[in-house]
Amino acid sequence: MGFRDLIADFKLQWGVHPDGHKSLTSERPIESMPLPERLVLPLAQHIGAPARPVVAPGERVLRGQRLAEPVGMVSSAVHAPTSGRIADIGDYPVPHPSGLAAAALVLLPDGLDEPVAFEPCEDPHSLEADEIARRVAAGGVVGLGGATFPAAVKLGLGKRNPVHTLLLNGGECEPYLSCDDRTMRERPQAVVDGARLMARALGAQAVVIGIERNKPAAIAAVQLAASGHPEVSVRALPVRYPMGSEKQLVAYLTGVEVPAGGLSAEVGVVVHNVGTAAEVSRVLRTGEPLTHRALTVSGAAISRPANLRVAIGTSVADIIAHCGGVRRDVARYVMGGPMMGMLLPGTDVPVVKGSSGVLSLTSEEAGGGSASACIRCARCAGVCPIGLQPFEMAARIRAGRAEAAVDLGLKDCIGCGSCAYTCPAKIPLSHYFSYAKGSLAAAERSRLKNESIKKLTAARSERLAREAREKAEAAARRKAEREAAKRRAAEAAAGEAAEERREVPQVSA
Amino acid sequence: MTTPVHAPHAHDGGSVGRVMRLVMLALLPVTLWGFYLFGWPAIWLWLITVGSAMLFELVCLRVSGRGGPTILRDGSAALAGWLLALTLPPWSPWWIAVIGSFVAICIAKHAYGGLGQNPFNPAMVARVALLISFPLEMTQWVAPAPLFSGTGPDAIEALERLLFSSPIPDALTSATLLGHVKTEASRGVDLLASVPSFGAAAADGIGRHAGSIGETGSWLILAGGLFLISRRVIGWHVPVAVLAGLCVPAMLAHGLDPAHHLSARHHLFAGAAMLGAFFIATDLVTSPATVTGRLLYGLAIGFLSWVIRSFAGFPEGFAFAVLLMNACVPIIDRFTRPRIYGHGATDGRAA
Amino acid sequence: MLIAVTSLTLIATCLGLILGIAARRFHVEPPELVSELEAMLPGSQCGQCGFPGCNGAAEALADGLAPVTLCPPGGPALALALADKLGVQVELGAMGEREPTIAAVREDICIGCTKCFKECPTDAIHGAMKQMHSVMKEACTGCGKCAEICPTEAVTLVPVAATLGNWRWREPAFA
Amino acid sequence: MSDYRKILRDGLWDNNMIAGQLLAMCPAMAVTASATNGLGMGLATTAVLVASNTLVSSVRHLVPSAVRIPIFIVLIASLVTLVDLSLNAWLHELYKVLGLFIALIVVNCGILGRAESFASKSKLAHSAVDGLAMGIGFTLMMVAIGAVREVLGSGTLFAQASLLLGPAFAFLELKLFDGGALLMVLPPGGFLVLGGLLAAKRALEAGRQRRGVVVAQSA
Amino acid sequence: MIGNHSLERLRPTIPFQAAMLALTVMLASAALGLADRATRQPIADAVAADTRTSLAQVLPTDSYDNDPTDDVIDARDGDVPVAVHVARKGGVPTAVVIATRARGYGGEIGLVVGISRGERVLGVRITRHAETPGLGDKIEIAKSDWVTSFAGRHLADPEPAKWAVRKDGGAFDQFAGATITPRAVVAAVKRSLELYRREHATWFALRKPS
Repeated sequence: MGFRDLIADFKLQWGVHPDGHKSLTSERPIESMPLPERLVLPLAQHIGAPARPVVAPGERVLRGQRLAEPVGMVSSAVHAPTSGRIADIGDYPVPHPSGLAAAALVLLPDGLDEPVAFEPCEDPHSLEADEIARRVAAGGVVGLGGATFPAAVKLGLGKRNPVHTLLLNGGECEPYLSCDDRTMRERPQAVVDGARLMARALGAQAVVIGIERNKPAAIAAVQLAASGHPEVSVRALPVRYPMGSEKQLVAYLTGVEVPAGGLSAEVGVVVHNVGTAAEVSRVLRTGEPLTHRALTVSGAAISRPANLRVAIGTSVADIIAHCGGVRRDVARYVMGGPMMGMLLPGTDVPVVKGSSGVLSLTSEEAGGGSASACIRCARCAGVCPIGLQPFEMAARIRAGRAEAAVDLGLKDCIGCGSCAYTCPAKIPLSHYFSYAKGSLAAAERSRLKNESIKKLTAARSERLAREAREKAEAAARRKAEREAAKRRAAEAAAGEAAEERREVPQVSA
Repeated sequence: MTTPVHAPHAHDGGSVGRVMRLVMLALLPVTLWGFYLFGWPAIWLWLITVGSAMLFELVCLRVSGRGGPTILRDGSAALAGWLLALTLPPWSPWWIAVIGSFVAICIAKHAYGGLGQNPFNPAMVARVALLISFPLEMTQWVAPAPLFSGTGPDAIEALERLLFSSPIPDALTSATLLGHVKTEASRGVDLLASVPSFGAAAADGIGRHAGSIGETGSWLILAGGLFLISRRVIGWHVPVAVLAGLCVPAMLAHGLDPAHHLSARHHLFAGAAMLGAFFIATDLVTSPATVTGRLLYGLAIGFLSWVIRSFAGFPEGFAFAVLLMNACVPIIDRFTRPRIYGHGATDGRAA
Repeated sequence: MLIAVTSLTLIATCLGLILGIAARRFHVEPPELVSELEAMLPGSQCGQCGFPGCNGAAEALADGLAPVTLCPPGGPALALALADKLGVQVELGAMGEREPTIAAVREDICIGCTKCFKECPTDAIHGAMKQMHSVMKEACTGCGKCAEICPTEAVTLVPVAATLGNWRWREPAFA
Repeated sequence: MSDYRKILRDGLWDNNMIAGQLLAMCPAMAVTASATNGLGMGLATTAVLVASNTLVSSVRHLVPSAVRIPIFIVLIASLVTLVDLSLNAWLHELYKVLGLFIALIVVNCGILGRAESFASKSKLAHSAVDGLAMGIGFTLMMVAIGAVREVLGSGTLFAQASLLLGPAFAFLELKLFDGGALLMVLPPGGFLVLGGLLAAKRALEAGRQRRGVVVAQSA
Repeated sequence: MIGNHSLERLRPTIPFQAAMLALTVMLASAALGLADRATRQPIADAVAADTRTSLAQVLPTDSYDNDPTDDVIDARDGDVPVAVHVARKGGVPTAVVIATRARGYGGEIGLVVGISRGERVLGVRITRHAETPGLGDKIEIAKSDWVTSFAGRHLADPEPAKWAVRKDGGAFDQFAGATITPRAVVAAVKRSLELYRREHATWFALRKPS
């Protein structure tokens, strides 16, 4: 730990030190979990538009076959983790705090695990930048740290902004989780290789891998793997939450802040997770898409905490059964880490690409308890990594003034949960901010709808007016025609009469 | 379907009640020392103040429909009463305690919306209201009459004294150092004469002189305050700033004109500076939320107390200084808001 | 005394002249609040606010007779904008968590009479004579005029289905 | 008739100058250390208010809008000075109690407020009654604030009332106890009592509204 | 009189506005002038009656037959201007009342000190003060009879060193909680006695201005 690190550590004012609970799983190697009887593959496992299915129910699919294709710029494909039959395409429970169902493919494995023909690549480092991004996209890789942003889209950022540095996030600051730690210890070569490939795609000259100091084995392993590559360096990070947040990582490792509302690429930095790097290396070298991921199964209630490599689509219930079930009353099942993860409404939801952990927490672990009045102790402000004043924002939101909370920086909140973790009054601060962000988004949606409705109304009244005008014109025309016809008829009649008179002047009535 | 619960699914285990209990624990040594020094009247007074504060809290919670007796367990009412008791003349009659508790809990706290909503420190509002309303009773100080020494009344006598507000025997009345020098100065006796005439015990920090419980045992208060800082219940910023704001001008003025300005040592140990710096000014609800703000706030409180003690009509100015600065807290908070990450960006590299 | 009276009167005359001129010089026409407000409203004349059309609602708003939350189709965004315009405070909570609704056509009862889509202020119902009508979700304001006029009660208002896209966190319960 | 009822109701309760419009805070704080002072100030203000309302209403058709405020101010200030001089000359004892505060009536925004918002738009009789109603409402509030402050602060009620109303009213003067909380007769006491009274008024109205709702529901 | 119709036409014109304001001011100032004229005498009488009452409180009724209100000499006590009212019986000065002031806790205290030809205090009354209610205001005769403790005192009774409040080692009570107020009053009374001793010859030599 150098002098520069010491200074940087001293200057860090923010963050909390939650009990890590890492020892539950950190010494358990990643084991492969056998395939379950059924896989549920949601079409939206990433940020962006849901993928569009390209297979039909009843169809037999092979391992690695593309089941759904990306739609639009920001989207990602879904592949079959094994061979089997598509049983259904419909709405199934997905990991989401609402407990709502969403579109998903159901795959019944046939046990043959028959693969499609993959295209391995001997030397991916010779590929063009665009080709690397294309293959990453084809492999359906998304950010595995939990943000699930399509990795290829992020690799394209180098085109718009000059990116000089790729940061690999090996912080894994969330308590309990150790799958990134295990990945770095077990596959350091893949991590470094993937990082170098991504740096190539981005046009970045340097790769910095940041790893929290509480993972000395991972630091050593990755340092060894990086030793042959001068552009790759490993930096130890102070142990505190949320060190692994992109903005904090960028500020700590580069000394530059990401501008509010902007992307890190604007300051020449792109951040990827170490797990994503390992997958990128694998996808490029073997040609096999992303269909499995490593995750941590932990919590005091689980019988056998473990790190597992599971097929995407495996249900949480299957995973818990595989780990020997629970041995105590479970207060909450959480997907992801306890600080930012989501409470699962049930265990019949599948693991998705962004699932970094499945936690079975007892009530002692989960904290909770009813909220009391804010005593303005400002601990929340002290721990906020962004420099917000959560108590003040929550007070405004409680008073029904979400827009006033925006003035205090609501939109800069990264939702790390440090404030709520440390609040002695147990005020659900993060919940308030999600609520306010949601209602602001809803207000924005309704404003947009309002505007479009206004246009529709205007179009309708214009149409009605036009129709009325046309009707009137038509009527006028018809009337004119009628009258003209009448006149003509009259004239004709008169003419005829005259004729007749001329012809038969002798006739009289 | 279960109702969605938002992350985080973990908590550091702290609670409001725990915060209050730690503060009470820190107050315990000086309170016991005060009980010893001023005897049974002080014990009864403390009991009545704390008890009536809790009673008023209960009544206010009931009336406003904000909750029942369980809320009492957070200890905030008891703590407000406790702090108030430490600032009263130890032999005050019962109704001083009850009216003080009423003002602290019903007016200064619940009229503003209860715990966390009050802009002014309840104990200080109560003390100032009492001081202005009942200047006679609030300046009736007694010299220490320690328990078991036979100088003070026993438990029963003390209770009678408390309930029937019998006058304090002349032999026991005394003045605080700050009060003494103020009166002397008003008849033209300067500090060089008036400080020695008060006695040597004025500023040894042990408190064997007249004053409220919170004005005596300064060392014990300091120890309690350091305990709170070590347990991270309060930050170091406010106490340090308060003491600096008080001592620096005191030292300068004393150096220039020792005949008319007390030394920093007297300012620190003769009045309520320690209690104020560690237990009053640090009140979470009524102090600023930012580090810069807390430093400013503390400095201003210290400086204002020095100004009031030195130039105003009242011998002790801490309560007034705290209330004045309480009123400034929203402005301080507003102008010392921390910079939000990514705003007003620092383009230059930090390290 | 006469001098005092005279001089005061003179001063008053001068001041009166100055004030009179200033009043004319700095005269400002009050802005047409009603028309500005009307321009902000959706203009679909749906009548859900209880006033005769958006113009009536705008007048009521300008006179302070209606809350800024009066317009369900406008939603909280409109309420905020109106509150801003009128300089009043708005409690969005007071808009009530009224479930937004849209029209739905029950296919088994619809006789394809076209009455509803002639009535629809936003042209959100499509269809033709003797054919099934369908509702465009994006355009429907849930005003209910179609349901009122439908001869077979085939058009009903149903709550907008919750999806992952429109789901949001509710306000935390607070003890 | 209902016009007058509404005017009275407005002045006495709904739109009470102190408790409803929160005007005239200066006299409400400065003069109410005792009930008697409040009463005297209230009566003097009522007199000015009735006179100014009547006067303003009677000239309302003549006054051009550009100069109406200066004209109203001149009228009110003259009336107050007249009251001041008359009290000093013929009710000297009372003047010694109230003298300092009489001049304050000029800046009593409530009076200009009534002239501007009511008398300049209403007919003579209505304006006079409005002045009276507002004045009485003001007086009642002043006496209420004064009474609370006096009882809590000095332990007396209507002390020196005979000075104001004549010896016949000496029976009003009560002495309840010795001493009292000085705070109440000092300026902060005025704020405290006013706050308390405002809260009480709101609580009353809220209670009435709630009961009204209950009645409407059960009906 | 202008008809309603032409009034409507006239009202928006600038000269009319100026004229209306001028007219109002003229009438108002005239009314005030008249009122001032009418009340000047009654007010002067009332003020004189006030002074007479307070003088009467510190002068024995049978000690004078003139009107000391009018029999006044402007003097100075150091830098404090004082008014000296002379009471005479049959043209012979019998006593004086010195209207002086002292600096109290809440500002200036006005007091009248009646002094007999024998240099004894006939009486002391406070005419105005702004002392703290309940504490310093006990100098008022209405609140406490403390102020009567001066009656019959003399510069030698108590001895000069004892002309102070008890707290300062003197002979006069202070009130609990307030020292500054009584201290100021005691000092002012003492000063008045000294002033009388120094100056009374000069005062009595002056003829009453007729």
